[in-house]
Amino acid sequence: MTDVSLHPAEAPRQGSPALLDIRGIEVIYDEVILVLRGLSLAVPEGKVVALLGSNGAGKSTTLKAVSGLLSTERGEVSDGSIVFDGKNITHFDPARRVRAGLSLCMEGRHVFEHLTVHENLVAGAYGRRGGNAEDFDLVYSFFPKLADLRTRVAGYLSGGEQQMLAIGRALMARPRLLMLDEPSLGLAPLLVQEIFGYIRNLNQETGLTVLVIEQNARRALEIADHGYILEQGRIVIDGTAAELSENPDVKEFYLGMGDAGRKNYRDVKHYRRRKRWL
Amino acid sequence: MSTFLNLTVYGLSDGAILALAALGFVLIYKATGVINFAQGELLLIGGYTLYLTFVVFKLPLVLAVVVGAAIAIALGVVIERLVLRPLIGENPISVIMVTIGLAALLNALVQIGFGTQPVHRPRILPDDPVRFAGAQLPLDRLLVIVIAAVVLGVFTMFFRYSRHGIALRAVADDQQAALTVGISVRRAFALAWALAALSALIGGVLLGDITETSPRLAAFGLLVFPVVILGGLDSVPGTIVGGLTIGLTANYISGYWDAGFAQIGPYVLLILILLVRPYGLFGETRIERV
Amino acid sequence: APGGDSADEEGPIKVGMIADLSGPTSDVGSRYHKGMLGYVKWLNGEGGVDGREIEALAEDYAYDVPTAERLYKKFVNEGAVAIQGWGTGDTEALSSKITADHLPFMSASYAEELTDPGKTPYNFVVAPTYSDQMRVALNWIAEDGGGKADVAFFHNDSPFGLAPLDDARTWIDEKGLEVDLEAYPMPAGAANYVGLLSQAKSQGAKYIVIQNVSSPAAQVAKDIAAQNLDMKIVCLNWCADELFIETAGKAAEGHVLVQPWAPANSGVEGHAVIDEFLKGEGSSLAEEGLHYAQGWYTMHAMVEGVRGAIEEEDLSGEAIKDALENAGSIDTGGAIGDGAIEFTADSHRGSSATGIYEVKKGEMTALETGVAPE
Amino acid sequence: MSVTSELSSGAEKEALVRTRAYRFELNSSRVAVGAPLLEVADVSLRFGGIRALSEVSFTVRQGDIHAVIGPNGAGKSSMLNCVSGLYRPQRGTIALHSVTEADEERTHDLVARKPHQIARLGVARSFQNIELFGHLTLLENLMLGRHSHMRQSVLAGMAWFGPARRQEIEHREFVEEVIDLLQLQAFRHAHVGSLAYGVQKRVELGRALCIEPALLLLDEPMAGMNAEEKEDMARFILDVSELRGVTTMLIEHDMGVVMDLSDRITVLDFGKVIGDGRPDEISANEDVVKAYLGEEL
Amino acid sequence: MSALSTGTYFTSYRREWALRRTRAEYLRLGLIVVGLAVLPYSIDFYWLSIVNMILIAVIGAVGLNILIGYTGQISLGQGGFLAVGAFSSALLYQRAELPAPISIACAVVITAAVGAFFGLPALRLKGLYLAIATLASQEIIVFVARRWEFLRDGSAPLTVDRLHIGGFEITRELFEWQWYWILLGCAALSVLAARNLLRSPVGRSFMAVRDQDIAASAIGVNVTRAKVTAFAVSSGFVGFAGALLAHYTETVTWESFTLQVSIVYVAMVIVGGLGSVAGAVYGAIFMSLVPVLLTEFLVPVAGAVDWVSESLPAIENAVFGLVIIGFLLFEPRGLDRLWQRSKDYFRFWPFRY
Ligand SMILES: Nc1ncnc2c1ncn2[C@@H]1O[C@H](COP(=O)(O)OP(=O)(O)OP(=O)(O)O)[C@@H](O)[C@H]1O
Ligand SMILES: Nc1ncnc2c1ncn2[C@@H]1O[C@H](COP(=O)(O)OP(=O)(O)OP(=O)(O)O)[C@@H](O)[C@H]1O
Ligand SMILES: [Mg+2]
Ligand SMILES: [Mg+2]
Repeated sequence: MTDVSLHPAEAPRQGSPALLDIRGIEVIYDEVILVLRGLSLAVPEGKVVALLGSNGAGKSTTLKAVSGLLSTERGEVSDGSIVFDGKNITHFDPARRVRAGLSLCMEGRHVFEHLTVHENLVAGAYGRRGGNAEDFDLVYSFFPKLADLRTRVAGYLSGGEQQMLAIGRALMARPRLLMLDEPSLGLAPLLVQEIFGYIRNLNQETGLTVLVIEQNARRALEIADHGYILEQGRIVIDGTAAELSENPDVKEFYLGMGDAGRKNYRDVKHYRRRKRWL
Repeated sequence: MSTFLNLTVYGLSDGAILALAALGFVLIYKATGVINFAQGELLLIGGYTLYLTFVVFKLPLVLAVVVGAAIAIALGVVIERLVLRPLIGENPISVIMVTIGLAALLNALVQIGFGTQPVHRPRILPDDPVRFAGAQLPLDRLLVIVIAAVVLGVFTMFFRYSRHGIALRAVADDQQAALTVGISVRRAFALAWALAALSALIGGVLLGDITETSPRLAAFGLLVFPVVILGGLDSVPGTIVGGLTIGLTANYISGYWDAGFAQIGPYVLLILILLVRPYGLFGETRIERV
Repeated sequence: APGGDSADEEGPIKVGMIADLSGPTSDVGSRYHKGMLGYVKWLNGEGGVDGREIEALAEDYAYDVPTAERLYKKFVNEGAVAIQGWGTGDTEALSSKITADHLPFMSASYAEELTDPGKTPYNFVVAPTYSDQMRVALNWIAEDGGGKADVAFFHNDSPFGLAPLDDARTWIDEKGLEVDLEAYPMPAGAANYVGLLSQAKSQGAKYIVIQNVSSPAAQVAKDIAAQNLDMKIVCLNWCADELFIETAGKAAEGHVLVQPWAPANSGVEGHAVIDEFLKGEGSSLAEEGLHYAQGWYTMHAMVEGVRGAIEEEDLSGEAIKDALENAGSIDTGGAIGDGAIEFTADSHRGSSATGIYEVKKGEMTALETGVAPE
Repeated sequence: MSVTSELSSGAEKEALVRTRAYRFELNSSRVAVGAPLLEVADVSLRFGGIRALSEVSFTVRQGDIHAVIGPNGAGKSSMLNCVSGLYRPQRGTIALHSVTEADEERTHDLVARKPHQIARLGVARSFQNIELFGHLTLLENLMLGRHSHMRQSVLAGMAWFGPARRQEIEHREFVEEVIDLLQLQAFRHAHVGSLAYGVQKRVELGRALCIEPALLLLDEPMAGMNAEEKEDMARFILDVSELRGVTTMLIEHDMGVVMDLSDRITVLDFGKVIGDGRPDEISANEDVVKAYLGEEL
Repeated sequence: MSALSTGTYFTSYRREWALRRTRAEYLRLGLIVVGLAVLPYSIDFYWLSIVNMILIAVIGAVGLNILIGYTGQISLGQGGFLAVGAFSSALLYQRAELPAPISIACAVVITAAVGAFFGLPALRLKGLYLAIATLASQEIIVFVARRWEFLRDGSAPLTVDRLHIGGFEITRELFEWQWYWILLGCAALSVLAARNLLRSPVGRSFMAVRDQDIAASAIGVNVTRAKVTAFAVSSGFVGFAGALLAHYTETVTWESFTLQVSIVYVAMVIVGGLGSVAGAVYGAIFMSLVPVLLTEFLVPVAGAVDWVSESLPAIENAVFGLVIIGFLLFEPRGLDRLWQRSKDYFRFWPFRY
C-alpha cells in the first residue's frame, strides 16, 4: 500500500521518457457529458502498460482520445494535452496519428465485415501503401490460423478469429505504440492465454510499446510492467504490476480474491460494497 | 431478326448509360452508406458541363472533356465537403433527405444558368449507321456501349483490387475502424463523390449526345433505382448487369408489346427479383449474427 | 367570399396565371407564359381596358397539381376575375372549382370535352381541339398517301395523349377514310423509341402522328433517321414547333407539323404588333417562338371578355363568360387558325382551323393554312 | 442436484421467496425437477462449406444450470441460435418438453418453429453482443418481454382507455417485480442505449425473465465485466435459478464462473461434443483441457 | 410492505401514462387549443386553405412516420397510397352513393389492405432495398390510375360532389371554414390515435422491429405480423388523408399523386423528426409552409431586378433546396429534436450543462 501513489498526477514520473504522455485531459461527449476529468498517464517506450477500471470508467474513451476517434462520437478533448513521442498530437487527425505510429485495436473487434481476411490486412497497412510480403508474414507467423482463413469473409468468423484479425490488422501498420481495448473480450481461456502470450512476445521481441485495457486484471498484470486504475474518469491508483497485484483493494475488486484465494461465486452475497479509494 | 438485333443494340446502349449512372450511385452508397437521390442531377450537371466547356468556352473537344472532368470532380468534392461531411455518423435517412435537397438545388442551378429549354451542342459521336446481319445499327450507340464497357471495367478493377478501392470498402463497413488503420474517412468520401460525379459526367455526356442536353436528363436518374436494386445496391459489377437488364427489358417490351409497360416493366421485374433474392442479384447480404 | 371582390371597383383588373416555369413542361410553358405577360404589358402600355390596367397574378406551379390548386385559391382570394391555366393536370383538377366559383378559365390544354358549356360552362378553348387537329391531320394523310394510308399514333401515355384517339377513330369511320390507325403509348423518359418504331414498321405505317411534347417527338425523328426508315412524322400542336426542329436538327427535315398557331416566320399581320412590342424589349418573335404568340393571343381573347364585361359594367365571372360568348369573332390577325376566335353559348370551341407545315431547311414551311376538319 | 448451495433445503428457499413477497411465478415450466426439459439430438448445421455443428446431442434437465463451453468458433452461439429458432439446422431434432395445467406431457419440436413461436413456449434468451432495443426505455424493453403474453389489438391500442390500459397495468406489475429482482429501479425511464454496459447486460436478463421462461438461454452474460461485476451477475443468475427454479443454459468463457455455477457442462469443439458431465468431470477431461482450458485452473 | 408498494405503483402508472405531465405542458396545450380556435377567424380563406392542406398532410405524415420512424421501414409509396384512399372514397361516395363517413371509412380499410399487400416485400427486404421496392409500388399504382378508365368520368377526371353528411352540407361561402373544423377534428383524432397506438403492445412491437428485429423475434414478437400491421396501419392513416383530400379538393386525378408527393411526405417525416408524432406534425407544417412563404418573400424582393424575376422560380427552388440542406446540417434529427433542445437550453440556462 505504501508504495502506491494515490495522486498520480502529482507523482514523479519514473523510468525512461514516456512515448505517450497524457496530461490532465478532460473529455466531454455531446457537449454535456463529462467523462474524463483530468486524466494523466504515461506509457514509457518499450513497456507494457495496463489500464484497469470498471465498466463506464472511461477506459475506452481514453484510447479514443489518443487515437482521435472522439469526433466520430460527438466527443472532444476539452482540456489537457496528449503528447506522443514529444509531439503534441491532441488535435491531429486520426490518419496522421496512425502514420506517427499509434495503432488502436478497438473494443468489440470492429473488423471490416464484408472484406476478406486478406483485404482486412491490406486495409490495415493503408497508411503504408498496402504493406509488403514481410508484414503479412509477420502477422501470419503470430496468428497461423489467420493464414488458413485468408480468403474467408471476416464477418462470418467466430469472435476469437475476429479478435486475432483485429490485432493482426493493427500490426500491419507497424505501430510504435499498440493500444488494445479489451483484447480478451469473449475469448476462450486458451486463446486469452495465447493472445497475452503474443502481446508479451511482441513486446519482448520487437520492443513494441503496448497500452492495454483489460477486465481480466490477473492476466493483464501478469504481462504488464505498470498499471493504472481508472474510476469515474480519474486515475485512482497507479504503480508497478507487482505493487498493484499486492494491493488488497485491487485484489478484492479486480482479481476477485477473498482473503483466502479465489472466492466461489456461489458465496457472493447480496450487498453493496464500497471501494476504499472512492 | 434485324428488329431483334436492333432492339438489342439500343437496349444495350441504354443499359450502358444506366450502368454508368448507377455506378456513381453505388460508389457513393458503398463508401458512405448514402442513398443519393441527386444522381439524376449529377447526370444533368455532367451533360451541361460539357456544353459549358465545349460550346460556351469553345475549347477543343479533348480539352473540353478534360476540363469538364476536372469540374465534375471538383463539384463532387465540394458537395462532399460542404453538404455531406458534417453529416458523417448521422442517421442515413437524414442524409438521404439532404441529397433530396441537393437534387432540388442542382436542378435549379442548371435552370438558372441555362434556362429550361434544351441547349444545342454538336454531336461528339459519329451517327452514321453500320449494316450488320441485315440490320441498320447506329454507330453512336455501339460506341456508347464500348465506352461504357471500358469505364465500367476500369472502375470494377479499381474497386476490387486497388488499395484505395479496398479502403473505400473498408470505410463503408466501419468508419471508426477505418480511422484506426489510418484511412482518412473524409478523403475516402470525397473520392467516392468525385468518382461518382465523374462517371455521371461520362453518362450525361453520352446521354446528351444520343438524346438532348436539357433539364430532362435528370429524369433518367430515376431509372437508376431499379438498376441498382437489380444488381445489388453495393455491387459494382451488379450495376452492369442491372443496367443491361433494365435497358434490354424496356426495349424488348416496347418493341414487342405495349410500350407503356416499358415504364413500369423494370419495377415489376425488380419486385420479382427481390422476392427471390432480397439483396439483388449481386448485392452483399447484410451480415447479421447474434 | 370567392368570385372577384375587387371586380366592380376602380383599379387594376386581376387575372390569375398558373404557369409552368420550372417543371417538366417548362421549356414551352415559360415561352407561353412570357407571351401572356408580354400582352399584359403591351396592353397596359396602350392604356389597358377602358383605362383600367390588367394586373397579372402570376406564379409558377412546376406542373404540380396540388400547387395549382393552392394558387387557384390564392388568386381567387386576391380577387382575380378570370384564370389562365396551363396543362391538362391543372385544367382537369380545377374544372369543377371554376364551375362552382363562376370563374372563366383558359389554358393550353385543348381537350375536346372542355368545349361543351353544358358540362364545363367556364372553360374556354381558344384553339382547335386536339381532336380537330387530329382530324385535319388524318384528312391530310389520307390525301398525301393517295387515298390510303397506314398510320401509327404515338401518344403521351396519359389522358392528354389519348385525348384525340376516340374522336379520330370516329372520324375515320364517318368520313370513310381508308386509314389504318394503331395507337402506341410512348413511355416517358425513354432514350429511344426504336421499339415503337419497329412495331409501327411491322404494322406497315408510313405516317407517325405524335401527340406529345417536342422533346420525345424529336427523339422519334432522330431514331427514324438513324434507322433510315421511310416514315413521315405528323406532329400535333405541342410538338409542332421550333423546339422540335432545333432538337431534332437535320433529322427534322421533311416531317409535317399540324399547328394552329402561325409560326414566327409566317409574317401574319397579327404578329406585327408582337414584333413591334418585342423590339422595344430587345427581342423578336423569331427569338421567342410561336408559343409566345400563343400566350399573347390567348390572353388577348380573355381580355376581350373582360372588355365586354366592363362595357356591361359588371366585372363578374358570369359577365365575362357572357361577354366571351357574345363577343363575336375576336380578331387575331391570322395568328391562329383562320384568323379569329369565336365562342357561343352552345360551344366554347374558339376555332377549328389549323395550319399544316413541313420542315424545310430547318424552317416551318406552310403546306396549307386555315384548314378546318371537314 | 446442485453441488453446493447455501440454500440447500427446500423449506429455506420457500421461506426466502415468501419474505420477498413475489406475486408472480417466473418459471413457466411445470416439468418435474430433474426430468429432461430440452433434448438436442443429432443436430447438424452448415453455413455453405462451414460445418458449425455436427451431430450434437445433449440433454438439459429441469432445474439445472447447464453450461456450454468450448473454444471460439466451436458453435456454441450457433447451438443457442438453433434452440431459439434463429438458425435452422439441416439435420437433427430439438425437443422441448412441457406439462400442461392438466398434467399432460407435451413435446414440442423446435426445429420446425419460428423464433417467436419458440419464445411463446417459454424459451427466453440474451445475446452475446447486447441486442437491446436501444432507442426505447428500460420499461419499454421489459414490457416487450411481456409481448407474447399480451393481446395485440390495433383498435384497442388506438382507443387506449379501456382494455388496452387495463392490460398495460396488469403486465406492468409483473415487470416491476423483475425490476425489483434485478435492482434496476434507478433506470426505469432511461433509454437503454445510453446505460452502462453492465446494466445493459442486466436489462437483457430482465427482458428474458419477463417472458416467464421455461428455459433461459444466456450467451456470455459476463463478457467484458470485471471481477466485481461478475460477482453481481453471478448472484442474479443464481437467484433466478435457485429461488425461482428457472432452468438455465449458459455460455461463458470464464471458467471460474462456469465451474462454480453450473450443474452440468457440455463442451463443444469444431461443432462436435467433446465432453459432457459434471464440472469436476469436465475439469479432469484431458480433451477439454487440451482444446479449451489450457493451463487455466 | 409489498402490498403497499404495488398499491403506489398502481396510482403512479396513470400519472406516468398521462400524455402531458407538468403544468407547463398543460399551459402549452391550452395555448395551442386557443390558437386553433381563433385561427379561422384571424386569417383569410386562402391562408385557411393552406392550413386545411396542412391538416390533411398532418394525417398522412403521422401515418408515414409510423412506418418510417417507428418501424424503420422506409416507404416511397405514399403518393400511391394517397391515391388509393382518394379514389376509393370518391368512387364509393360518387358512384355507389354511400354516405361520406362510410365511404371514407371504407377507403381507410381498402388502403390499409393495399398497403399491407405492397408491404409484403418488406418481409424479405431490408432498409433501402425496401425503400426502392415501395418506389415500385408508387409507380405501379400511378400507372394503374393513369391507365384505368374506370377511374375517370368518361374523358374528364373524377369529380366529387360537395361534401354532405345527412342534412349537413358544406356551403360555398363557408367552404374553407367548415372544412377547417372537420379536418381539425380528423387530424386531432389521428394524432391521438397514433400516440395511443404507439404506447400499446402493437406500437412497441413496431419499435422493437426497428431497433433489432432478430432480438424482437427471439422474445416473442411476430416480426412478419408486426411489419404487415405497420404497413396496414400506416396506409390506413394515409388512406384517411387521401379520402379527405378527395372530398376537400372535389376532383381526383392521378396527377395529384406523383412520386414528387411521396418525396415531400418523406421530407415531412424526416425534417420533423423520425419516430415522433409531434415531429410529423411539425414536418407537415414546415414542408407545406416553406415553399409558400418563400414565394411570398422572394416575389417582392425579386420584382425589381429583371434577370432575377425571370429565373425566380428556379431561384425559389434553389433556395428551397438550400433550406432543406441547411436545416438538416443544423439539426439532422429534425424539428422535434430542435424543440427539445431549445427547451433544454432554457432549462439549464445560464449554465452550459
Ligand atoms: N458516444 C458517447 N456519447 C455519450 N456518452 C458516452 C459515449 N461513449 C461513452 N460514453 C459514456 O462515457 C462513459 C465512459 O465510457 P467508456 O466506453 O470509455 O467506458 P469503459 O471504461 O471503456 O467501459 P467498458 O468497460 O464498459 O468498456 C460511460 O459512462 C459512457 O456511458
Ligand atoms: N450466420 C452465419 N453465417 C455464416 N457462418 C456462421 C454464421 N454464424 C456462425 N457462423 C460460423 O459458424 C462457426 C461457429 O460460430 P459460433 O458463433 O456458433 O461460435 P461460438 O462457439 O459462439 O464462438 P465464440 O465463443 O467466439 O462466440 C464459426 O466458424 C462461424 O464463422
Ligand atoms: Mg470500453
Ligand atoms: Mg458465441
